[in-house]
Amino acid sequence: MNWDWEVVEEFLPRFWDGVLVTCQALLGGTLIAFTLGLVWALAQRSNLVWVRWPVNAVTEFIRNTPLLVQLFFLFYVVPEWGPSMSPLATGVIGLGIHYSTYTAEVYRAGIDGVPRGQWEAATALNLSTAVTWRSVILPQAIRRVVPALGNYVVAMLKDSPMIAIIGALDMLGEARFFSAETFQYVEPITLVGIAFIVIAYPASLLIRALERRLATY
Amino acid sequence: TRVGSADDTEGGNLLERLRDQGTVRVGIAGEVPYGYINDEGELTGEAPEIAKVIFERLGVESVVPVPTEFGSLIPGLRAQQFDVVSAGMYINPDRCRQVIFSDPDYVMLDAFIVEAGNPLGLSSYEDIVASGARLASGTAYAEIDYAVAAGVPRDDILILPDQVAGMQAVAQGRVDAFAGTAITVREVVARNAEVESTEPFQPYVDGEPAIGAGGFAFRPTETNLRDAFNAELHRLKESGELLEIVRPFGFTEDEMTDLTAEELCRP
Amino acid sequence: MTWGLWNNWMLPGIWITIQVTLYSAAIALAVSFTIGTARTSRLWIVRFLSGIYFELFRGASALVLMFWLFFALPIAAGWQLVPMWAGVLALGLTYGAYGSEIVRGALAAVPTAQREAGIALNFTKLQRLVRIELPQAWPEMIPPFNNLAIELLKGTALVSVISVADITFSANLIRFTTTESAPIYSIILVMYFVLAFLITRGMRVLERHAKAGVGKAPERSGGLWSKLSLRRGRSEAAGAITAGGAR
Amino acid sequence: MSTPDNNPADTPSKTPSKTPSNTPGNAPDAARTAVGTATGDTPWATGEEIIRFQDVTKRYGRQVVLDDLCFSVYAGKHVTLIGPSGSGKTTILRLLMTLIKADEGSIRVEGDYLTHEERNGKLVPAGERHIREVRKKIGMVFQQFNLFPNMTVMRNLTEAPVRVLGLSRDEAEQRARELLEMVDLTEMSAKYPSQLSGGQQQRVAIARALAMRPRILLLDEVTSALDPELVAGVLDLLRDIAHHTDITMLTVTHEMNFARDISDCVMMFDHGKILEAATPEKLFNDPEHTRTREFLNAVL
Amino acid sequence: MSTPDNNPADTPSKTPSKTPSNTPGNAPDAARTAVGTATGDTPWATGEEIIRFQDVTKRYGRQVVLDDLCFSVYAGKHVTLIGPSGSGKTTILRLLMTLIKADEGSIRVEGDYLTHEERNGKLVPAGERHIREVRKKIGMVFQQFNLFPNMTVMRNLTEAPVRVLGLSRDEAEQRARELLEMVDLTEMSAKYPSQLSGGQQQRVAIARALAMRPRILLLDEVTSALDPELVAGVLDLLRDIAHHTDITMLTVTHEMNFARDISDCVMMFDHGKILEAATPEKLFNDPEHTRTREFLNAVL
Ligand SMILES: Nc1ncnc2c1ncn2[C@@H]1O[C@H](COP(=O)(O)OP(=O)(O)OP(=O)(O)O)[C@@H](O)[C@H]1O
Ligand SMILES: Nc1ncnc2c1ncn2[C@@H]1O[C@H](COP(=O)(O)OP(=O)(O)OP(=O)(O)O)[C@@H](O)[C@H]1O
Ligand SMILES: [Mg+2]
Ligand SMILES: [Mg+2]
Repeated sequence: MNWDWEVVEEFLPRFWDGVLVTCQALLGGTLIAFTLGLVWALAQRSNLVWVRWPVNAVTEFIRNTPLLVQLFFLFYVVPEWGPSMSPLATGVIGLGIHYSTYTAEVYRAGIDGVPRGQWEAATALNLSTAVTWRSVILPQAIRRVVPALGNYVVAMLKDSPMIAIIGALDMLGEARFFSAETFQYVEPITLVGIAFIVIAYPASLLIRALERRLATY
Repeated sequence: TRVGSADDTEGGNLLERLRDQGTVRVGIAGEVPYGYINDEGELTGEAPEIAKVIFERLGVESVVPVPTEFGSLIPGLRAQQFDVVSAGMYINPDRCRQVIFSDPDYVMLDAFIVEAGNPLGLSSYEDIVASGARLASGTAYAEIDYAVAAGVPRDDILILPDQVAGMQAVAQGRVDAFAGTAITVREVVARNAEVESTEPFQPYVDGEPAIGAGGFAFRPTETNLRDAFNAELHRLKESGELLEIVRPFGFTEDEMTDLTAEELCRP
Repeated sequence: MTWGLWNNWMLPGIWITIQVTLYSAAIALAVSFTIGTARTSRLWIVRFLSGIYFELFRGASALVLMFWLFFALPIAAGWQLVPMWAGVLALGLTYGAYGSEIVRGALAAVPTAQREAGIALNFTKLQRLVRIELPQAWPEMIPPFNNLAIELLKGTALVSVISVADITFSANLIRFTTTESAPIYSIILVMYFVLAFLITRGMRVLERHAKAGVGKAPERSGGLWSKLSLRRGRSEAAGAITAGGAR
Repeated sequence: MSTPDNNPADTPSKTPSKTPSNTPGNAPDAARTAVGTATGDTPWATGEEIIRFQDVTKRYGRQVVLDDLCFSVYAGKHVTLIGPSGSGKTTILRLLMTLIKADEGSIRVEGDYLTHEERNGKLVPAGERHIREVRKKIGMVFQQFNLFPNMTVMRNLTEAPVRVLGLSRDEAEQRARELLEMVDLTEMSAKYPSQLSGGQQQRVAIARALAMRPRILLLDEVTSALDPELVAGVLDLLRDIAHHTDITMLTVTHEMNFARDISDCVMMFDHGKILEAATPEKLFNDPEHTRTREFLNAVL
Repeated sequence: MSTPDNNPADTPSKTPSKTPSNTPGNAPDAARTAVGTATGDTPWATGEEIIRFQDVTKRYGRQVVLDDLCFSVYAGKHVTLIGPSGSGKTTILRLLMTLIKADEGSIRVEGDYLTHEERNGKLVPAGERHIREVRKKIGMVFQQFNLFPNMTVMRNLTEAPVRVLGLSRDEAEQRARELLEMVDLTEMSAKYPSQLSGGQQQRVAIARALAMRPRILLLDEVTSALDPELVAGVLDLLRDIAHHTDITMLTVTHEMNFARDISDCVMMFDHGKILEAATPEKLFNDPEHTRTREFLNAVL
């Protein structure tokens, strides 16, 4: 095996560009996934069947079909009748929507995990529904939810290279592009692979630590 | 599963093996009109049609398509996923270091897909620089380098998977122009009234005209096959059959050439 | 879409997807059990090495690994894998890492009393693992394995980017030929969903058999919704063993 | 779920008066309505009628948990519910607290229907607003404390007064400090519930309910989740409250001595019915029913 | 964890004989070693010494659970351990079954060290092989039965004989059928444990232990997880085994009548020490220690 540091050096500037795009995708995707997931979770608890049912169906469908195909769908199909978006924007939205169906589950489990007695105590104190959610239920749910959400951020990180396939130049996209031009495959892809592990491992350590911290009141 | 690596025979014995099998696998990138799958799900295109004729004459009856992404053609060839790249791939020095080429079967100018009426009046890479128009091209297309050579910042070029995406991107106003070979562009714009093709133009790199001449690529070890292929190709050229084969795909006399791979591979 | 496209590309594509799913599931299962049991080993070195495997492949992105196996490995090692096997291997190795967590968790959930009963009857460690602990842990693994299998099925779409002609690859090809994106992508999304549904049904049957095998009554099935719902278990918030194969 | 509209038996014959209209004069009558089997003296049935259950039935599936129940509680009185497990005691408190809804019959608090309101002379299912207005009068303490673990003791005591009663935070904290003094936990105000013992938590829960200044306090086996050595403290506190405030108390307990101490009336439940209701002296010393006698023998 | 090597006090002064060397003649001496407070008759200390605890100490963290314990059990005798909760009875059985390891001291079974073996005259920590060889002599029945839920009753009884003793499946099944007949569960052989009552499960567990033909049977409160009406059946079975086999039994139980029936010797534990050991007649009727008297008053 011949490892060429010169190739690495040549690739590095583009690599850093890719890191930036990966970070943007991750950040944007996380924001969408966290907020949209909460919307799903609340909708799934709705009393109205015609809200609950479609939301359940849609999230179930999105969660059980491949992100890659969803990205293709967003990239190629949506612009036919909707707004046209850059590959990065498409990627961010795709990641966000896909993972929102996972975070919805996380929120749901977190909310269901708050003991029924808490709801009853809130009723007995005559707290309004809004105050009950804001002061009692969500603060308790969040502790269970945060570590699990963190896990999905790491998962999203590892799925983020898919946006390279629709042309967003994240780390993998840059490597692919660079390789196609120079026919140097080993160094760029190895570098990117290591980068993912180097980012993901401390992140999961952090989450495990967080989990322990938040486990108790 | 391991794929057997290339054998050591001088010049390779691939042709004999292909004859034995009766099939040859050709790599295509799904680019109309060079090599693609048609509505019927069958292999066609300028290069595959030439390949079919030549391999028939070489004693290999069936030509099996292996569609792949353009950027994976050379790695795929080297990885023995297919035996020949039959995608109208441009011959250039970089690629010549990875694979060996037949002599070119066509030469090609570039063109842009632009919005109908070409509102920005784009007709060369220099125009893109001057007008600040947003340019797109396909993954690993040679046009990217031409544009960069003309002064378009590399990071400003949107890389799309293929010309259909390019056509849609232009139609939706995501980019102002999509750069491809004149024939690719001509073919794809025919399907959408919102876009049109510019006049073909000659790209320049460092003042030199960048000649887009496409041929068939083989693994570097398979010189025997390449030479046999070349011989048949020359016969087709001389007899004029070549033009007849490729005419249905929009090629004309203008695209015929006598250049050799050797000239094109020279840095 | 014409019959030719459907027949020459889509149907083989479905078959390829099924093959890739089965092969990579087999590899993932083997890895899950090997690494999962190794992580409960008494020997620190075995635990350490299997732990490294787990962290490494849990941190790796399946797609990047697939690219590496496809593009870099042939150059680095001088020999290459058939594309489908590069894909299968990448999926099997990464999803096996998640699976090992399922195995480890289920083994840890076997009551210590069972281990002690095994010692009292003088079984060897291996006999205890194979005859007592794994058979008891197995039914508990099925629901999370179901989720993982669905994640794996979704993951198989990635092989299309290394030109393995699976469902997604065929869809791209058809999109290209017909220049129509909406119908084909909609169709294949439904196809994946149907495949995921079939996996879930199959796993339910498996689970019923497994539960019967340890003398447990089969889980009563819930309402219509739970029948349609593909995910099992509520491990998400716990964060330990998780459905997210993508983790 | 039936509403008064589709259940004629339940519709009151006379429009309930908004202001309490019961005078001592009609109290014995009310008491008769309340407990069919009440005999002899009914000293607890005097004054303003504050709670009235009329023909209340509650089912879970096919199981009838409360069976056509009628009784009244009078302002400032302390009523204790006793009876075997599963007899429906908790269900009564939960109905009053609107945690569950009755299947039939009506419940009134100070003359207002709990789950219905009058509009243009017609009885319609109550809106959230009406329910909250009535609920303001009731406080509840649970067996499992149900303190909010994400808030300090002080926040537990002030959150509802601020959000519901609209007190300023200063006022609410002032009130909370007084209550903490009463329950003898002044120094705990900055702690979280998990840092307190069970007995301390239950005392905070009592203070939390009192912070809302309810007219009625519901207590559901408030000592049965506590370690034996912590029970006394909580009971002493409740005795204090019973003797020094005019709050109406509806208590479920297995602590018979405590029940004897504080009750004006003890009601014996069995199978969702009131078997008998009497002063503690009468009920504990000379119960009418053999079932009551058996039960008392078992628990005393 | 200390091994005999770094703990001189523990190393036996004379090399333990592989073959049992204790004769009736030195039995009283052994009995004295065994239980310092044993007084009067020691009829249980005759015959071959089969278990010997010597200066065994076991700690969990800083808590000393067994404190420098010495005692012996003789072949075919039935010894019952009694004592308050937490006194270390279970710990003794678990040490013998090698489920846990002693911190100090040595345990010998038929002269062999449990966790050490002699090699070239030196005592070294035992290999898996040696431990399994010694362990073959011991069977154990647990409070919670611990049957294998993934196997039928028949498989529960045959798995270990086949896999560990190397019996053929036919032989093992033959043996299992005899045992099932003994425990009166012939018709249950194809059932899974979850389909049996607690009492039936415990009888299967006893049969499973016996299927290995152990010389020593350890029984840890085998009836205390059973519903009261199922206890008698299991105790009767054990009485049967005690009276009709020559198996050595070490029993922890709270069933004093049972202990009286079957024991040759009853040992009273407290705080990890043997308070006294005596025949059941002596211990139950006329205990030496007031602590024993108190304990017996509490449980009888
Ligand atoms: N949510 C519910 N679903 C079904 N049945 C219920 C529910 N809540 C209570 N029940 C049933 O209603 C009956 C009365 O319950 P309730 O809690 O009122 O009894 P209780 O008198 O408070 O008993 P305890 O002394 O055990 O607390 C019981 O038989 C119980 O099983
Ligand atoms: N795994 C352990 N970790 C820490 N302490 C332990 C452990 N196992 C036992 N102990 C402690 O050792 C002491 C003796 O336990 P043991 O189970 O031998 O008591 P016992 O006499 O069998 O009591 P019981 O009658 O309740 O079964 C107890 O105080 C117990 O808390
Ligand atoms: Mg109750
Ligand atoms: Mg014990």
